[in-house]
Amino acid sequence: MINRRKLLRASAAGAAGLAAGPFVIRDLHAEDAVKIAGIHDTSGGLDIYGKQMVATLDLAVNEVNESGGLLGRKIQLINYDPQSNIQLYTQYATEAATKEKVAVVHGGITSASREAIRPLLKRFNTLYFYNTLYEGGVCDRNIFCTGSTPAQTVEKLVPYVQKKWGKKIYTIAADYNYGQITAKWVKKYAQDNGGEVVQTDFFPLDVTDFGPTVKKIQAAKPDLVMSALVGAAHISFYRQWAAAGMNKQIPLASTTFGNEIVITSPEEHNGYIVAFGYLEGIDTPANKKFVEIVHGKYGIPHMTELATMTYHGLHLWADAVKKANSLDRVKVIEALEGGASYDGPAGKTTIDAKTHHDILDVYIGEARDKKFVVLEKFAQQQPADTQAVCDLKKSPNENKQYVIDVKT
Amino acid sequence: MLDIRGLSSGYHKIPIIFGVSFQVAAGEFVGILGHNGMGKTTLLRTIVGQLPATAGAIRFAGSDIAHAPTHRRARLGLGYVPQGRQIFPGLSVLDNMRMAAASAGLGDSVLDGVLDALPRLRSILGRPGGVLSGGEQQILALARCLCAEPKLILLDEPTEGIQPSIIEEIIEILQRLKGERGVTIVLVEQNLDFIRRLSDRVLIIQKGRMTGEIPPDHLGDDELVAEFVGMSAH
Amino acid sequence: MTTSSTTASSTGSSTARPLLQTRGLTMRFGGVVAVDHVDFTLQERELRCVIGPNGAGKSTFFKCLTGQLVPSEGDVLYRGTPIAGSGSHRIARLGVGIKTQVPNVFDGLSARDNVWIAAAKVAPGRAAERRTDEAMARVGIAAIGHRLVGQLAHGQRQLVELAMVIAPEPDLILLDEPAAGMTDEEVDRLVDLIAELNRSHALVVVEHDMQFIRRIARIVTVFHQGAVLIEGGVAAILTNEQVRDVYLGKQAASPPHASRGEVSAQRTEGS
Amino acid sequence: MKAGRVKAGPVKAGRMALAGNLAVLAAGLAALFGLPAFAETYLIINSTIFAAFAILALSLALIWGYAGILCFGQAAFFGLGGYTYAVAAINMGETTLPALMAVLLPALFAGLLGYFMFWGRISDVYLGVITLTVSLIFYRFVNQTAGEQWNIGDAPLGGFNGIPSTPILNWPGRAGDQLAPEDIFALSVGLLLAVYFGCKLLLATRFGRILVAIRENETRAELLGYDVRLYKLAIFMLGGAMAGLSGLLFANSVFVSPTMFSLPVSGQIIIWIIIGGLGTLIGPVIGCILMQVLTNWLGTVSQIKGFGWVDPNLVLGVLLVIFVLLVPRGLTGLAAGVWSWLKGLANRAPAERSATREQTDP
Amino acid sequence: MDYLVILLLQIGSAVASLVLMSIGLAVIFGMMRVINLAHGEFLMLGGYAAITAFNHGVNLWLAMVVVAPLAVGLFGAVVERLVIRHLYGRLIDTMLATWGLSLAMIGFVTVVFGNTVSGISAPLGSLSIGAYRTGAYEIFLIGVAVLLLVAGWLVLRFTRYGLIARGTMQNPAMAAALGTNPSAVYAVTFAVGSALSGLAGGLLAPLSGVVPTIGAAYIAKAFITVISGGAAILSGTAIAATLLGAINTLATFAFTSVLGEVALLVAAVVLLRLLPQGITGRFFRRAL
Repeated sequence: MINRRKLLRASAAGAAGLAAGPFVIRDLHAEDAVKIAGIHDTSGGLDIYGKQMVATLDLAVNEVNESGGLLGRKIQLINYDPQSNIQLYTQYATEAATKEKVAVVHGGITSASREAIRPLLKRFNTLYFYNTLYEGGVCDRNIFCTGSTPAQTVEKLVPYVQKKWGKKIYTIAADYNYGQITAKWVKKYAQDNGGEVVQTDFFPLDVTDFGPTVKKIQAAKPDLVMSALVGAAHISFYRQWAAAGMNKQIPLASTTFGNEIVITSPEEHNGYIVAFGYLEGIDTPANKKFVEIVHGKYGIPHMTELATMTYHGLHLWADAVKKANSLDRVKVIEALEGGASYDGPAGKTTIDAKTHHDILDVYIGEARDKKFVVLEKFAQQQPADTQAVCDLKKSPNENKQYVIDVKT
Repeated sequence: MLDIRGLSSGYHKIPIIFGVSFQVAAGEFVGILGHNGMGKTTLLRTIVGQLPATAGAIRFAGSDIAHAPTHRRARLGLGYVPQGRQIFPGLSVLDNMRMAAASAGLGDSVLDGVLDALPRLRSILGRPGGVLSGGEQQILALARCLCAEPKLILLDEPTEGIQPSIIEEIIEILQRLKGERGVTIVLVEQNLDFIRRLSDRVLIIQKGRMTGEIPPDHLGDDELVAEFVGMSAH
Repeated sequence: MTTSSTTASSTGSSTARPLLQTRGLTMRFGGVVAVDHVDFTLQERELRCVIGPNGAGKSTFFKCLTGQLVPSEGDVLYRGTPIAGSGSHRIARLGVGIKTQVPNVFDGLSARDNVWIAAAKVAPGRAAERRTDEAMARVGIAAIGHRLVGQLAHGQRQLVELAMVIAPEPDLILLDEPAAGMTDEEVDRLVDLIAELNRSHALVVVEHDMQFIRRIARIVTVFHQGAVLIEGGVAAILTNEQVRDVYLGKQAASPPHASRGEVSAQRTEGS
Repeated sequence: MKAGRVKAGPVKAGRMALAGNLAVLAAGLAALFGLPAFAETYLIINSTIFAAFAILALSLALIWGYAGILCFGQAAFFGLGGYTYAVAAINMGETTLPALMAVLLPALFAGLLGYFMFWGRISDVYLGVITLTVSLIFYRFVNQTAGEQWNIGDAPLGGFNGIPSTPILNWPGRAGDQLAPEDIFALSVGLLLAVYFGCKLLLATRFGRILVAIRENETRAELLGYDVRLYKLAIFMLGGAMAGLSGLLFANSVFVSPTMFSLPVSGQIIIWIIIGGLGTLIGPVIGCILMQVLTNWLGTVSQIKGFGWVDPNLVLGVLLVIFVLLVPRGLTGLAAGVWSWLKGLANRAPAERSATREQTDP
Repeated sequence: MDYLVILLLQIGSAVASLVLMSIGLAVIFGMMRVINLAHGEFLMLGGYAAITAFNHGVNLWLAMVVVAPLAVGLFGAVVERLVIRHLYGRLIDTMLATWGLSLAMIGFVTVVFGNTVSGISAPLGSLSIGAYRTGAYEIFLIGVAVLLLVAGWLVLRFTRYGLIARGTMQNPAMAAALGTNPSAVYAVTFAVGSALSGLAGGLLAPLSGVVPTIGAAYIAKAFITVISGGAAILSGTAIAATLLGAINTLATFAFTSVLGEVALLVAAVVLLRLLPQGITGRFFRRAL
């Protein structure tokens, strides 16, 4: 049996190619282009996010190429669609790293998909950017997580809405890691702020019938509802909540109500208060231009944090390559760790060297007629949750996702 | 009215009847006598269209129907009372009859006439077909067939498993139909007595072939009876 | 042809435990009574023929015996053990084999595999192979062993099924219209085979073909409208006016229950 | 109605079968020893997953194609195998016993479910509904285990995200000494070959022959004294064990997550079998690999501008409809048909010659 | 007291949505012994039809009650012609083919509509029951479910089509021998079943929204309800929906929505084990 080291050497030396490779339309400079990969679900249940992430990645790559490319070379983007199928993530990440030998992989939407490819990319020494808001806790020097984490958004949102509406909170959350941990942060910050969470209900991602929940919430009589519901099926909650007239009775706040604003009507969502690392309504020239392009050229009806951070992520990486003047993975990582920062549509995002997460601006916004209006901005929020468990400066060889223990 | 020439058919690849030919004139009552397994039911099912003919021609009321779908043959006036009655078990007696009228494109007005001919059904109109006794089902099957006002009726062993009193009743009904309405009927049977009392002429089917024709009164003949039943004490 | 001959089993001492006995066996389907309070007794190694017009309930009776149907009422005793409502496989393991009216064979398998499946139930390894070959030879289908049963003619399928029934050497063999669809030569072989089988097995044969019955029968039970009309020696039965009337569909036949009292008398007379 | 769609022909005369088996063996061994030497890493990883799935395909090919049991919830055993392994391995450290458990537990569960169904005389679409429902129950349950209350010993079940830290198999007895990816590859392909030929052998035994007979005619098998329920139970358990084994290998090449239990997984096995050919063993394996390669390719081609309409669901769905309607015997059946047609062409020439001779000779 | 009323209302609403999401499947299965695994996507299509029509200015009620059933009914007629017709009597094959159809429909709708079609909000507003508020639309849906069952019963029981359909369902060969064309009956039935699915999809859209993959949320529940109900189309569906809906709601109220769902599934499994032919396979066999 061939041992692993020999195998890796063989593949690094560039063994025979294969017919069944991805279908890539190569441009004229393909031979000396810098290959990078995007792995986003553009079919299956998550395509609603995947499609806009692919669009903003493409936009960012084009911008870099138009401004002279990287190290004198063009970036060539190879996109893969894992079809919301974990196993395809594994296959494509391996393919991107060992066959295409890409300089960086941007991608992954769910935490499960990230955890499927993170160890592989580490093993194959391929840099990885994960641009989704998630539950936090990933501690690995090979990955950069550019999305917001619950501590950043919940910490600001909970006191804000408690001050506005009252202390008693009823939490409804998607039943997976993100929802679970967000619910814990909600509870912690609610209590820190002198309030309480009267009840927390979790819903698997495919639940569509929220009738009983609407009634249970009424029976509990909270001052406000905090929602961490996620995905297409959960949109039913907002519809059924409004159908019962409850959106006029009990206010709602959320760290996940984002793209849902396109699908629900103003009568259903007006007045909801949200917190994200990006809102489409951010009133800066950079954002206005960005929004105009993605709406127009790419036909994306609404920009979310996921897609915007994907855009930021690519620019952060490209800037770091320029700074390092090399595609060498370690040099690029070091450049990123050296306080790399990108000022874009989402405001200023800076890499936290300790955790490889983003220090970012948190926006509190209100849903008004299919748009989010920014109510308040909290600049440069630290990824405090991940910082509590992870220090890559001290232990650079860490390679895991911590489950953050929230003390309540 | 019915003209069959060189008809062959069978189940799947197994041939059962071989080149059967016979004719039935309007108003005639033809009996086809044969033992079990001689192809009687296969013959009728082929005429009705439930089994495909592998060879031969079927002309009915002036049109060639050998390859027409079953429902079209029925619409042309071909009535069928199948072996085992095939009553719709979940429909009431009345609905069984209405179903037949509706299938033939007729209104419920035909029902009264049929019920007059088969008065026994009047008292059980509301009962589901599935709970009737065998005899009642047989009469219902006949009534159902009549509700479509057929030009020709194919009767498959109406005496099978039926009490004698009902058999007597069926004979009376059929005699009346023959006499009063002038309906054309083809009856396949192995019940000698039954076939003798009703038929104008009797064809013999053996191993899928028509082997002869005898006048009905010869069916009383002791020799013949003994040969047919196989009970002759040699 | 044959005159009724006495068999040891049928007149055996009345205290001997019968092989098969039904008491008040009744099967209803909705409003239709297919089997109506049948009392039926079969001794060890007896050969019994069951006749009756179409729809008399013969096949339903068989299905009740083999567990394919659970009777609505009544008992079935096999060597004294009640078996009504037991699973078919249990009854088969007690030594009951049946050739059903519509051949029940494994269409997708070769003829030999069909018979082997039957033999393998009771015999291991080599013995199963030997029994398979024997049964196929006895029935005369050795030459078509490799053919797919689904592609055989009706008569040949009947023979394959017959070989399947006899391969495990059951104590009781039930044959439902075994001669249907057979050529004359095949029928001749069947007649010999039944006689030979009867030396060591009990058989119940349902058949319509009177000529066939005449060639094999000793005691005949006549079914009519689900009930036993009469039972007796073949000669007596075949000359019985009542049977003849029933068969001819004559209306003179008295209701079946009335004749029940005569059964034992006629039976004695017949044997 | 029997669940079997197309009945398998008789076992072909010895020589053809032997040649076929040798070809499969050669292909398997070539993959086993050839791939690691020449192929790139991603191909090895992909092949590992293909091999794991091929075992899953065989598990249903056996119970559906040869015993006529159409299980719409085969994913239940697949997922159960994976999760059993992951949970046990996290708790025990050493992975040999967990690996065995990953095969045994699904088999036992299949036994329980099979007893429940076969002794209740449930068949056809009703069996389909029950198996499907059971896999849905698993899916629903595991999907909501993100909370800490669902930790089993040291193993968090992880809900929707699954258990990304699923341990890799170690060499037996040497806890922590993990198998390298190419070892997992060798193990998967080796086990696939073993399972494939194991199934072949099984089908040639008394048990296997009786099983096929039961598929052909359950009533007759019962009338011969076979307890059909026992045979179905046994094969159903074996199918469960094979699916569990597949789940174990999948857990080692990806990791366990609730999607293992999901409807699309159960469904995709059925697609492999339909495409490959029901009532064969090699067909489903071929179908599985082809569909995996196709799915893989679709995920790259649909990303190219101008190919946005190439939605994988659309392609797979249309393919399935076409096969059910037009190629009901799958690729193997199609190949056999083409083969016998070619042979017919070859034989016709001489036959025609002799026919003309007969006509001319009075 | 209020709570009890609201609980009963919620049960009614759960039962109604089960009835709505299974009635089309039940008609097709009950009459034709065909399981349409693309049923969930038929509902999805109904939702898209209603929303697309509404977004093009059609009156909401017209969009839901007329456009959706008409569009899906037509689509069903095409599917029957192209696919189902060739597979009659092959239950498993129709399941496989319609499942392929379901995948293709998801893909097709994704390509055409993308993933972000904005939905419609529920009309009719809300009303108070004691201290609680509930959507008037939910109560409307309960009414629609009852109406559909009653109307279905009336059609099957008293119309000529109903009679012919029932007869054909019980014995197609005999119906043909009486002059009915079974394939015509099947074609009409499939179209009617599809139209019912379209109607349900349109009516449910304001509550559940539409995305191409929404069918997955419907199909399993509909499938299980119909099979648990057994042979009788209307009473089977009604009884199974009532039983399963009540169990689901009660368990959801008492525990969590997951346990509610699991309770529904377990109940269905146990039910099928005890009554392998479904509820009306054993009881109410002669019901409709």
